[in-house]
Amino acid sequence: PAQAQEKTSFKVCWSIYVGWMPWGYMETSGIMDAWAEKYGIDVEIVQINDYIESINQYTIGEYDGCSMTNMDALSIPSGGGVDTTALIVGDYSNGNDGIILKQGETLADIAGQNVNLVELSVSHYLLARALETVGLSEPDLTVVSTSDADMVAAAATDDVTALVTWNPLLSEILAMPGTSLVADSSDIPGEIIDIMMVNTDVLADNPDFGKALVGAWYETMALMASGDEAALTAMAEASGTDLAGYNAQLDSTEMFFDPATAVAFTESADLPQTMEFVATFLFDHGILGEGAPSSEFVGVAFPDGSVYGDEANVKLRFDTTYMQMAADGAL
Amino acid sequence: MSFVEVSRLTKRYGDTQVLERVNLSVAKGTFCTIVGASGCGKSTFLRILLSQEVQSSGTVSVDGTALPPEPTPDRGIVFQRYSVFPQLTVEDNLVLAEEFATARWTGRLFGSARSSAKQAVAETLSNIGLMAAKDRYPAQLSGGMQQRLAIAQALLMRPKILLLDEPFGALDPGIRVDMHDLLLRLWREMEMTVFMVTHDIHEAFKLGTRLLVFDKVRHDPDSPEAFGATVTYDLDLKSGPVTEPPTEIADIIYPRPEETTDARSS
Amino acid sequence: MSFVEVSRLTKRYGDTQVLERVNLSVAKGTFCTIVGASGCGKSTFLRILLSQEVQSSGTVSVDGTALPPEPTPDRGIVFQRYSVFPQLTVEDNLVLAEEFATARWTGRLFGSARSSAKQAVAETLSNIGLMAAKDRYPAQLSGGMQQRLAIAQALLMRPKILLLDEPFGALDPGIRVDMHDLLLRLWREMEMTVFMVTHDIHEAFKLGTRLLVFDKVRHDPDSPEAFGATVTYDLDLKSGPVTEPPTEIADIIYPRPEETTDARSS
Amino acid sequence: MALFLGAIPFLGLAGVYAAASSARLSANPADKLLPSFEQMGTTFWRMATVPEVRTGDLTLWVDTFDSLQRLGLGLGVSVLLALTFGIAIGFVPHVRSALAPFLAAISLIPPITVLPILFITFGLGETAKVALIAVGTAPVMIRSVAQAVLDIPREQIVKVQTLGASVWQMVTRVVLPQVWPRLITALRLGLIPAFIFLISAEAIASTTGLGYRIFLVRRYLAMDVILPYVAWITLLAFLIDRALLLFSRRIFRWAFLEGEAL
Amino acid sequence: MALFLGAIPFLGLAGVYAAASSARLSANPADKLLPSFEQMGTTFWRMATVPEVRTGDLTLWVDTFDSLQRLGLGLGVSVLLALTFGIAIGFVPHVRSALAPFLAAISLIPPITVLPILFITFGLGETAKVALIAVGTAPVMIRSVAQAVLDIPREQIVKVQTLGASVWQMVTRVVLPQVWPRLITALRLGLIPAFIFLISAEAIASTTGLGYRIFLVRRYLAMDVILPYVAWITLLAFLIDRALLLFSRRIFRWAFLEGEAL
Ligand SMILES: Nc1ncnc2c1ncn2[C@@H]1O[C@H](COP(=O)(O)OP(=O)(O)OP(=O)(O)O)[C@@H](O)[C@H]1O
Ligand SMILES: Nc1ncnc2c1ncn2[C@@H]1O[C@H](COP(=O)(O)OP(=O)(O)OP(=O)(O)O)[C@@H](O)[C@H]1O
Ligand SMILES: [Mg+2]
Ligand SMILES: [Mg+2]
Repeated sequence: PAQAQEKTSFKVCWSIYVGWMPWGYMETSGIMDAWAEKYGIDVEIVQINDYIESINQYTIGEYDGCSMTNMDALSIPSGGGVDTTALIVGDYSNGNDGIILKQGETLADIAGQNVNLVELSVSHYLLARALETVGLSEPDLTVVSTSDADMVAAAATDDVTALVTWNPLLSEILAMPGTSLVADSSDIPGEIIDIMMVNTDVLADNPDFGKALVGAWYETMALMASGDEAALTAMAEASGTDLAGYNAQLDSTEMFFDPATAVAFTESADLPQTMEFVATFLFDHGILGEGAPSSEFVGVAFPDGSVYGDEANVKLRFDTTYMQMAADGAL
Repeated sequence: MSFVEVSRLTKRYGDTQVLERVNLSVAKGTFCTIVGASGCGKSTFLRILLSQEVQSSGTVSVDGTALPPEPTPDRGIVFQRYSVFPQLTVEDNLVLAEEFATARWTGRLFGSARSSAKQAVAETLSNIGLMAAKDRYPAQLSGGMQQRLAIAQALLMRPKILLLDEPFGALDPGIRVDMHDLLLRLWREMEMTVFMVTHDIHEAFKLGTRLLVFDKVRHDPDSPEAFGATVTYDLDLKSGPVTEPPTEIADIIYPRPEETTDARSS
Repeated sequence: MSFVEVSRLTKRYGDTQVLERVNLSVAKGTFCTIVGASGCGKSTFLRILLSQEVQSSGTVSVDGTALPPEPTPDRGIVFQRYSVFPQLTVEDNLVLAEEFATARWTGRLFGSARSSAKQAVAETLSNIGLMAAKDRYPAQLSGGMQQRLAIAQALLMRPKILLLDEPFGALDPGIRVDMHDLLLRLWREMEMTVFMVTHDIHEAFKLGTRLLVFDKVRHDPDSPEAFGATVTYDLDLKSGPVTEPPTEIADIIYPRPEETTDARSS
Repeated sequence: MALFLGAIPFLGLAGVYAAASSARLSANPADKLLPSFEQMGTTFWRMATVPEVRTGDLTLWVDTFDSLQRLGLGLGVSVLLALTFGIAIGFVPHVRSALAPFLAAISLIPPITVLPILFITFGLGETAKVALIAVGTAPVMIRSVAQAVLDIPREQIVKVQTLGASVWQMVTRVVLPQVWPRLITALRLGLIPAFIFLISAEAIASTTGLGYRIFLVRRYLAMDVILPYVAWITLLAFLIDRALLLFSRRIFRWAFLEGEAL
Repeated sequence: MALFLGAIPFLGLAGVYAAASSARLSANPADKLLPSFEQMGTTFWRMATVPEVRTGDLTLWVDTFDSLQRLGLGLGVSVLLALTFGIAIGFVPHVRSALAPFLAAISLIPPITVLPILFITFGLGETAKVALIAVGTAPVMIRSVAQAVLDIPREQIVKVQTLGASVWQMVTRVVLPQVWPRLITALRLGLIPAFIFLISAEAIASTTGLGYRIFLVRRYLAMDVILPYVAWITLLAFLIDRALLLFSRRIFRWAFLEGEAL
């Protein structure tokens, strides 16, 4: 397990998602190795196909870092007592998650339907947030937990009339006749954030680990921003599609190619608000654990030093130090 | 006139020639006893008569028509390794045939029909001395008891042709005599044609009206498998069952010279 | 002096009393032949002597010590339903015991050791007439051939106590005589103590030095299971094997009055 | 004695778990992977006795009931398929020639890989779940039954033919009775994949069920729910397994006169 | 004749598929659920012959090789476990008392529900995949072997004791030889769950393999990849199955002298 101590070899894991494909590319292209060598350490980037399993493995200490959303970070590692730091805020979903209806044109039509989605995931969160905007709430419909792997096939059956999912499943389903997108994450921009989370203690004891990761990441971001076809094609193939398909997914993802924008986003005043929404959602669904007396059970620290929730139990920290170094070219 | 007609029958297992050019014509109602050295093909012959196995060449016909490809209820069998149905008790094993005949769809009798079927086999049960064991499963019977059950099961069907493969091998002399009487009585009543393999020469003479001896006529000492057995002696015992075999015939049937035995046991 | 000592032996299966108060004292080197009605408990008695089954009460001791709880190599057995190892050829079945004795870890002989072990059983193979069939699997043998194989397998071990359950039931008279000779020769050479169940009274008298008759002494017609069998006659044939049993003794052993038989078959 | 011996490995497992759990919990008291027995007991008790706020149901019992119903239906369908096809394949040489290779082939298709096709055939509701269990367990059961039929000694088939039985009578009086105990064994072994397919099916699209709950709470690594649920599933399966064994021993007494059964 | 009969259901299935596919495709030419045979053929051919840009590998062959290697290792471990534990449980009454209930219980734990524990025990590398296959297939195989040992007629065990065999000799010369054919049958039946666990394992943590590929393209509903892959998996499994059967028939000739085997 990732006990807090100085060490030279590190493992981070990631799972296949449009905004995280660079991690795979960093490993295969040798960019990561180059940066790790620069700091005299060893970093292994491991692909785990099952997203939840990758977070679980990080949480139980098998990995020093893992890519996940802000929401899952709060519920799984932080809720599980693992002090976690948002090292690289990579992107936020800007239309990558959406709500689809087969019958009805507007979100309000969803009332009374069975809604297939991955329960307790960001889809669920998106639904809850979207319902607020039309004056509905969850009891007005039935959530049917559906595994993401089977979502597209499920959507092809007549039993499914409404669903919430993310890309690339979203665009596959929208390509089916008779489907319409009634809401998506661009309605709640910046609330579904994809982040490389690392163990706070490991990072504190091994700053080089953070530097190497951040350095490699932004080198790759630069390649992507410049439209490097070889890199993008490799990422597309690794995610099981082609360049065009991958670019389409990127279009609905707000990537922070530039570290400075990532820093700005993380330091913005909207983030604490977002985390409050998330914490409330999680608490309402009983995910913060049985011992959680309120949504403020787990403390979340922000770059300005402010804390949402229990200051004595801060387990999730947004820290811009390393991204700032990248922005400053100090790596 | 001839009921069972066997012509140029041959049976091979791979390279092993078991039976070779067996010709036989048996009249209806004959009680054929079959003797022969162990392993010479007697059981194989019965299995072919039963349609359990198919001859390699030659023909077998019953009443003028070739044997059907599957066993039929007009040919009964008692196997050398007596087999009864392990999932049925002694009594149910005996009632089974009646159930098949009466209950076409369920194959099972209930209530009074069942009681009367049980009644019907009660006499048989006591004839074979299994009355006390009627509720046991075959696995709970001694070897001889299983053999008696198998015999009774075959006899109850009153088949036209009855094939018996060493049916009394595991019985004590007392019960054996009872079974002889039972068999002979049914044979007379039903005009069955019986083929019975036995190693007991007295039994062969006592029960049979015709005695068939199976043996190899040709023998190649270098490859003993090369030639098969056929009917080498065919004695008419019609004069009526005899109890004591004429000793010289017994010698003909098992013509092992004393010297061989001595040579072997020295 | 007494080698096998059986005292107040009783065996029950559930409500069925099979053996009851069997007392027996057998000297070393005795050839005991056992006769008795089918189902009276002879095989059960042998199974107890073999430690395959446990008596309900009473004791059995060999050479002064109680029977071990498991079968041991000093007691050989030929089962009524002769059993050999289906996965081994005839020859391998016979070589097996030698392999156990020599190859402690592999239990298998190779190369020249194997050839010489095969050599050693060659005589036995031809004695039991299975030379030609030595490469066949048991499933490819006739009933009598399997029985001979089982006998040879037991004899090759030269056990101190040999238990034979109707060992010659499936053999023709010629081969049976050969097997008698083989058995008697080994018995004399090895001073084996033999218990042999048979239904052939001639055989019992020919081979045995002592004849045990198993039968029920008490009989309750209402519940025939209530009482078990015991040794009712115990004849000393020490004077030397006889070939023809005195007829009056045969009558004593199977005392079925003619009337019963008639009553049954009428 | 046997009972005592049988308990040893269970106690051993519990001991190893307790040690590992307390080691992890002392390092991080909020650790979720190996909760203590007390934690699990409390959670399990709550799921069994405290109604859920949203629906008012007792979670554990609703989950159990729904899952067992799916399992029962799925296995029921399997048993029916196994009996009809198994006996036909084992008993009729032509059917065997025609179906055995096909059966051997399709039984090797991992059902989870063709889920989309199952969905368009059976929809996404209860039928689909029952169908997945049936599709997952039937092929092996059909094969077992067919083999059981083939294993009936040839002598017995010959014998019953000489007793004048029609094919139907042969099947009902000789084949079926000898197949029953083997079918129950196949069913018992089929419990393992059946539960796996049940859980997979409930993970795909569901609102209740033991598998549903496990996959739901996996999203926040609530091992204090998962482990008791797994233990509960195992206990249920174990009880069903033992019940089937006892039933078989009682009804098919003849089949247990020789040899032992696990 | 048998070959012809055996082909009928395969042709029937192909026909049904072709009809359903063309019906869907004529309704919506972009339909992905049931691609035409041409589409699938083209895709399969590409995966078998055109190197991937990123790695330069021929996808199909790399996937096949990696998957078969995992499968072989996993099943190998299972066979070893089945032999040691199966024979111990079947042969030694005390071991049976001690282990049989535990085995019956843990064999009923669906491995997918305790994945996190499996992963911390075995890591996430190749070991974990092999372990998942072994954990998933071993319990049933152990039970089959133990039952096979129990099914050896009592007479034979008694007989071999009277021939002076030590326990070890008894096991190697009488028990093992009679267990082999049954073990191969168990192995053949174990292929089904083995492939399922292989695919599950690869779907969770892997970057190559047949199951990984299916998992990867599943989110695009690329049935033109999935279906040929499934057919390929089935073909591989079928070939392994037949090879094992032939092997068994050839090596254990005595076991096939009576009765037929599926
Ligand atoms: N497992 C059992 N359960 C109940 N009864 C049994 C069991 N095994 C044997 N018996 C009964 O024990 C009695 C003796 O059987 P045993 O096999 O010893 O007879 P036997 O003298 O060898 O007869 P045979 O000459 O026919 O072989 C029989 O009546 C039989 O029904
Ligand atoms: N499946 C088989 N493959 C090869 N040979 C076989 C097969 N079945 C039987 N045999 C051989 O056929 C011969 C005749 O066997 P059969 O059983 O007919 O003999 P039998 O006359 O009944 O002998 P017994 O008196 O010992 O019962 C034997 O030599 C046997 O080895
Ligand atoms: Mg014979
Ligand atoms: Mg007996």
